[in-house]
Amino acid sequence: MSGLTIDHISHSYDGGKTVLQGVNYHVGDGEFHCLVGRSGCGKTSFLKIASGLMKAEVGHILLDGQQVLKPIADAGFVFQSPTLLEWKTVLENVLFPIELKRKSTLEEQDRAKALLELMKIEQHTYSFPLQLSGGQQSRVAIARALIKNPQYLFLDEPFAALDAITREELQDDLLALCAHHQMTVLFITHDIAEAIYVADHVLVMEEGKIVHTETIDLPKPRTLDTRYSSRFNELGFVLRQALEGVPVK
Amino acid sequence: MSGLTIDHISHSYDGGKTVLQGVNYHVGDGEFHCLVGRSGCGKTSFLKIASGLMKAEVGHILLDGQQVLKPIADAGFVFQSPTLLEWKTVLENVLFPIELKRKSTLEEQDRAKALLELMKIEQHTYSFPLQLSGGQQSRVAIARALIKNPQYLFLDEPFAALDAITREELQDDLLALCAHHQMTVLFITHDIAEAIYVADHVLVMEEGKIVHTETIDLPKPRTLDTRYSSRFNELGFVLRQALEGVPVK
Amino acid sequence: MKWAPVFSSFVFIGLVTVWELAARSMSELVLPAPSIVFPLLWTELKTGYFTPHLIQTGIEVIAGLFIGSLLGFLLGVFMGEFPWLRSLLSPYVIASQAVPKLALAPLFVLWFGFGMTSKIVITAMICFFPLLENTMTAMQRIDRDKENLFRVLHATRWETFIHLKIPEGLPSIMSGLRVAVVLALVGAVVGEFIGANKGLGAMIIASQGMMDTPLMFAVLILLTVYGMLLYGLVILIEKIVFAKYLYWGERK
Amino acid sequence: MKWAPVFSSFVFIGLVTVWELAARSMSELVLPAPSIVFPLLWTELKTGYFTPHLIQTGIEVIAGLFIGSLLGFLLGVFMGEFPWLRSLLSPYVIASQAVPKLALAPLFVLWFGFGMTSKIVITAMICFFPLLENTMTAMQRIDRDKENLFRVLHATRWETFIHLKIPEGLPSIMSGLRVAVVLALVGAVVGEFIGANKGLGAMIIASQGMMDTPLMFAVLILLTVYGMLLYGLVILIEKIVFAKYLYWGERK
Amino acid sequence: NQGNHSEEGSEDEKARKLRMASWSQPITEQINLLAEEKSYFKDQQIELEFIPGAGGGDAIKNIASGKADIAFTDPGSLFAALDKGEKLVVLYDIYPQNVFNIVSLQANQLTKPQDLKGKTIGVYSLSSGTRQNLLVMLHHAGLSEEDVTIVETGVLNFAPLMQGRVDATAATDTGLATGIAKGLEDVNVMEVKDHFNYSSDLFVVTEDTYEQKKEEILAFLEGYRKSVKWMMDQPEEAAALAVKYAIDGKDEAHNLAIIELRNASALPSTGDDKQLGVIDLPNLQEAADLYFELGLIEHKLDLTTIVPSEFIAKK
Ligand SMILES: Nc1ncnc2c1ncn2[C@@H]1O[C@H](COP(=O)(O)OP(=O)(O)OP(=O)(O)O)[C@@H](O)[C@H]1O
Ligand SMILES: Nc1ncnc2c1ncn2[C@@H]1O[C@H](COP(=O)(O)OP(=O)(O)OP(=O)(O)O)[C@@H](O)[C@H]1O
Ligand SMILES: Cc1ncc(C[n+]2csc(CCO)c2C)c(N)n1
Ligand SMILES: [Mg+2]
Ligand SMILES: [Mg+2]
Repeated sequence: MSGLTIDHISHSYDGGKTVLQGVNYHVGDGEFHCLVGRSGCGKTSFLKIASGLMKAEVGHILLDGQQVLKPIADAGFVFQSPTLLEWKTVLENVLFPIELKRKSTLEEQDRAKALLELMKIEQHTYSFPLQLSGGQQSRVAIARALIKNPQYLFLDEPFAALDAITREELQDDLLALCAHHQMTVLFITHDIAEAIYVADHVLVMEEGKIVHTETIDLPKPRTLDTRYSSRFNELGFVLRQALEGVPVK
Repeated sequence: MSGLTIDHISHSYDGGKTVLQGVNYHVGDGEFHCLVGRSGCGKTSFLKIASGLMKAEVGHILLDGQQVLKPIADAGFVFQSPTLLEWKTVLENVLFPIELKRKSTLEEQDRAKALLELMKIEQHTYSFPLQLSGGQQSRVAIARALIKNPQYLFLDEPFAALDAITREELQDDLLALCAHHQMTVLFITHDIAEAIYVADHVLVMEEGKIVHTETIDLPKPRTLDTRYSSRFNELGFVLRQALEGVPVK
Repeated sequence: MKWAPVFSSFVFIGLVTVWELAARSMSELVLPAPSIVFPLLWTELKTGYFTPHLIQTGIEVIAGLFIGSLLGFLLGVFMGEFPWLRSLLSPYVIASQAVPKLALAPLFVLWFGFGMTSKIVITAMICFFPLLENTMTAMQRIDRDKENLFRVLHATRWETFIHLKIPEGLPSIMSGLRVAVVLALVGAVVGEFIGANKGLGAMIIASQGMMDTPLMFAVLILLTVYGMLLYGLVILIEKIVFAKYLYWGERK
Repeated sequence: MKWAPVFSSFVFIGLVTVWELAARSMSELVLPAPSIVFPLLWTELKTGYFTPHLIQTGIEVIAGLFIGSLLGFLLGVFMGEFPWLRSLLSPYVIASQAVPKLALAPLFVLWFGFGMTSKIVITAMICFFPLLENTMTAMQRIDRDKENLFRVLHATRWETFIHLKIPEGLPSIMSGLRVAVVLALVGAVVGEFIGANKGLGAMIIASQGMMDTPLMFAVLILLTVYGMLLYGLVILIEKIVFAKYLYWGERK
Repeated sequence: NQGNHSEEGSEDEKARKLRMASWSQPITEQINLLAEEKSYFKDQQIELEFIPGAGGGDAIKNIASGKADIAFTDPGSLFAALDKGEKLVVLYDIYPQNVFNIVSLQANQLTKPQDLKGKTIGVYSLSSGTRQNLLVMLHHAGLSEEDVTIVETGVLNFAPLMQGRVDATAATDTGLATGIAKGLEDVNVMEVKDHFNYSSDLFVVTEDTYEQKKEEILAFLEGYRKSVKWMMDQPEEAAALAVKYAIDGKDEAHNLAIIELRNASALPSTGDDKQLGVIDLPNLQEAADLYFELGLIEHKLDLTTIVPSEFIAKK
């Protein structure tokens, strides 16, 4: 079976409270899945396990039928915090996934610069991370995740530190990129509108369980009109409903 | 003159590019001001300078007519990153502003617990920061900022890591608290709706300048109805307009 | 890893065997065999022959370590906090380290007498430096976000120090202390070389005079055990008292 | 602070004056006056009397430091990375430190001869420990977020080491190196105490035999200057080569 | 009744404190200084404090700094201190018989000093009496430092000899005895005293101390003489006491051997044991002149002003 299968995952940290409780899910190839849920419900834990970064206590992850035992190779990651290397410039940080293994080629350097331009931080190409604002740092992290043109993307609230407008611009850019490269994406966000705008499927998590899944039947490519369509509002309402009612942890 | 006066502030880091260019502003006592602007426009720098945390290269800050030379004393701060002390429990972190100077009283401990409840992280009272999710950490930081019941609040994207619903709940809680204690607030957000919902005044910053100020004439207290009022939408449109058009840095 | 201690014992036994074989082909004067050294060590421990010496050196080490590490820590703090103090004092600190203590023996005796004081001073002088360096480094390496938090809370220099710099610097400070405890031992022994009639250092000199190499090796083994105990103690303190400061990014 | 060097000079002059006064009331055998030591130092430097000794000790320090710090660094890396190796080796490491080198001198001479080798070995043995400890601590203290990044990038242990642990650990490693350079000096000198006819340590012994305390103090001053140079060199390397790794939360 | 005696003394006249700086730790060969229960010094109303050192230089430095009154030191250190202008007084020749020697394995066939030419010879350290006495020996064989290779071996100096790292090693009689007891065998020994017999150790004080504490010093010397006599008369008792008082006195039989060697070296060159400690000034002067000739000191010394006539052996 192709795609990413999350097979009956349960997890607790250090034998503490269970943070994931028997989660089953499937992410098909080339699909864009958004994970929403209240703060502390287990989204990050789910993403870490689904991507192979963390081992679940119970259950396992299959990628194209193969068990995932270490972080998926052909994947780009954005963690909840930017996690840049402070002693490298922005450009070096973006190129780092490549440079870790070998010298980068001129094309790759150009690609890195293009990504920085896409992320609108080309002015800071040679700055160091600590000279950047919070939102600028998170954009560098996104560029880094994309540098190797990965097949899979695991993004944990990548746009959380960005203003509404930049965020919307980047949503479009990301969608374009994903469509172009047929990427399979698992995307955590706390912005329902964002989830609906970018996703093919939205899953709602609550206290370590998936309580709702919603297929987003909005036409593609998404445009400004999408945001003002009534279906968009409807979906927003449905997802809010799914999210509400349960007290946040 | 009462209130906080930002008097012709200019700043650049290390003699680099100017990030604030002759900013003038006034925050009246008991007012709630929201600062919006694109990522990297200088919001955090403005907040740091306005609160006395950082010295501007040019210009000065006046609080009730007195020049501000160090961080304002009776103020609560939330930085863009949670900045918790990893070796203290959540409760200890919240009580820290008190414990730094003296032993906390039982009432204060109760107050800390009440704040944690308000922030919906009472389950994690005795956890350590690194055992919390991103959103939980930022809520601890908010509780810490409120523990001393400050007269002034400086909040840098306090709700950025929170899901839509928690965020809205906390907005109401914050507004109630501020109204009750007549706090003067400077609040950075990248969510226009949030800005309109909570603020008396919204200022829009662009490339280190205040390009627009908007008085929010929505009735108080704000309720769910506020969000669905047409004036709310109007204001949103105006602010979006003010924000757009200039390329992000 | 349950086999780790087993493996350790094998390595130990292997080393002792090599030592035994090497010693067989050699005069006892040069290298006494473990089969001579260990029984000697054991009997002399039982007869209490070593006891006063162990106590003497122990007291010197504890006292010297206490004074030295306190001094190293405090100087490290101040030199880390005040750059002018750093540039003022570091030549003298370096002098105190670069100069071999043995050469200064007569001066130590002059200033501190023949008794334990001069040994304690030497011990303190030898062990304070690693702690100073590591504390100094720890003082300077503080997360700026956290520093901002403390500024905002109007923390005094002292409060920042107690609540931020110490907790954040603990791993580094403790690694300085681990070096210091072992050096303290050397310090006490070298101090006793200068002219003492009690203590493990004095025993080494005496055993050399007697050409009693087995005795000397027994003393060296005692020193090693002492060192391991002190080192283990520091690790224990670290594990028990300071555990919560030794987080690394995330608790597992 | 422009007055800092002025103040420093005052302190220095003050100390020398105190020394001079103290020496006046004392036999030259015990404490020679600076007014005797410094001119002697100067003339002997000019006549080139010290030159071969300075070179000898210099070579030993450099070689010993190189070997010792490399060893300390490598052992620190491995012992930091592999807990079983740590528990396996630390007893021997502690033994190597707790045992005074002077006592082992005959064995060193036996194994490494009377030449420079034994001095270099002693130097290396003395200076490797602080580096080992600090490197070990640095290896273990890694931000878990960054570690996740490296895991996600399928970094090998080696790559993680080179690109994460080293850069992150540099401040700590460098403070170990600062201790090591100064200890290396002591190591070389102590090594020369045992069986050398060249080098500053041999000069100290010779000057003691001739009861030429002024000469001995001149040598001690040379040692201090050497120590300061080496220490300064490390700081220079740190400032120039490694500056970008010494960020603290935020660049000012 | 000895106990009685000392109690009396402390009542009459409070015991006078005297600090003696030794070149060594409290060792067997100095048992007469250590055995408190024999009270040779208490009987002289002297309360003796033994100050350990690491070499004859330490002993002199300790009196120079006023931390001790009397130094138990070797002529080399004495000459060096005089050479540096120190004002000292020599009182007593502790070991008029030279105790130094050159030891080699019989296999090396080194029987006379001339054989040492071109050889590698070990000494304790470059600042030690072993080196100085080796030079004296070489000088008497018409050799100099350039004709041999001198290496430092530390105190365990027979180890490199047995390992073949050196051809010969300079040592002392007690060192040799200890070495042999520890398994050194088949050795040739050349003794320095067969070529030039001069003092091995002396009691030395500073001029100031000599003036201020003359009484006590004379009392001390008197006590010391008596204690030496005791050590010569009762070597077994001394050997037994060394087990208790000396840091290296573990083995009583070996203690006896050491004590007997020291008793022999303590005999005056005149051979008259009534004259314990008298100084043979011409001999000492000759030694000083030789040290100068050997380059061990920079100035020619005149010892006549250094040794009060009352301590000089009358021919
Ligand atoms: N410590 C620093 N050193 C140098 N430049 C800095 C530093 N901090 C911020 N800057 C620069 O100043 C500008 C404004 O930064 P600031 O943090 O105020 O932005 P911001 O509006 O808060 O952005 P964001 O919404 O992304 O947090 C940015 O271009 C940034 O690169
Ligand atoms: N390292 C850890 N050790 C112990 N508990 C943890 C750890 N990380 C997370 N948790 C707990 O697991 C739960 C889920 O955390 P997780 O980070 O997955 O939440 P999240 O949905 O990503 O929240 P947020 O939106 O706030 O980031 C939380 O209750 C948190 O307290
Ligand atoms: C009987 C006797 N044996 C050995 C020595 C030792 N010694 C002789 S010279 C010297 C060095 C002086 O710095 C030392 C330590 C001694 N004095 N007397
Ligand atoms: Mg999360
Ligand atoms: Mg900001």
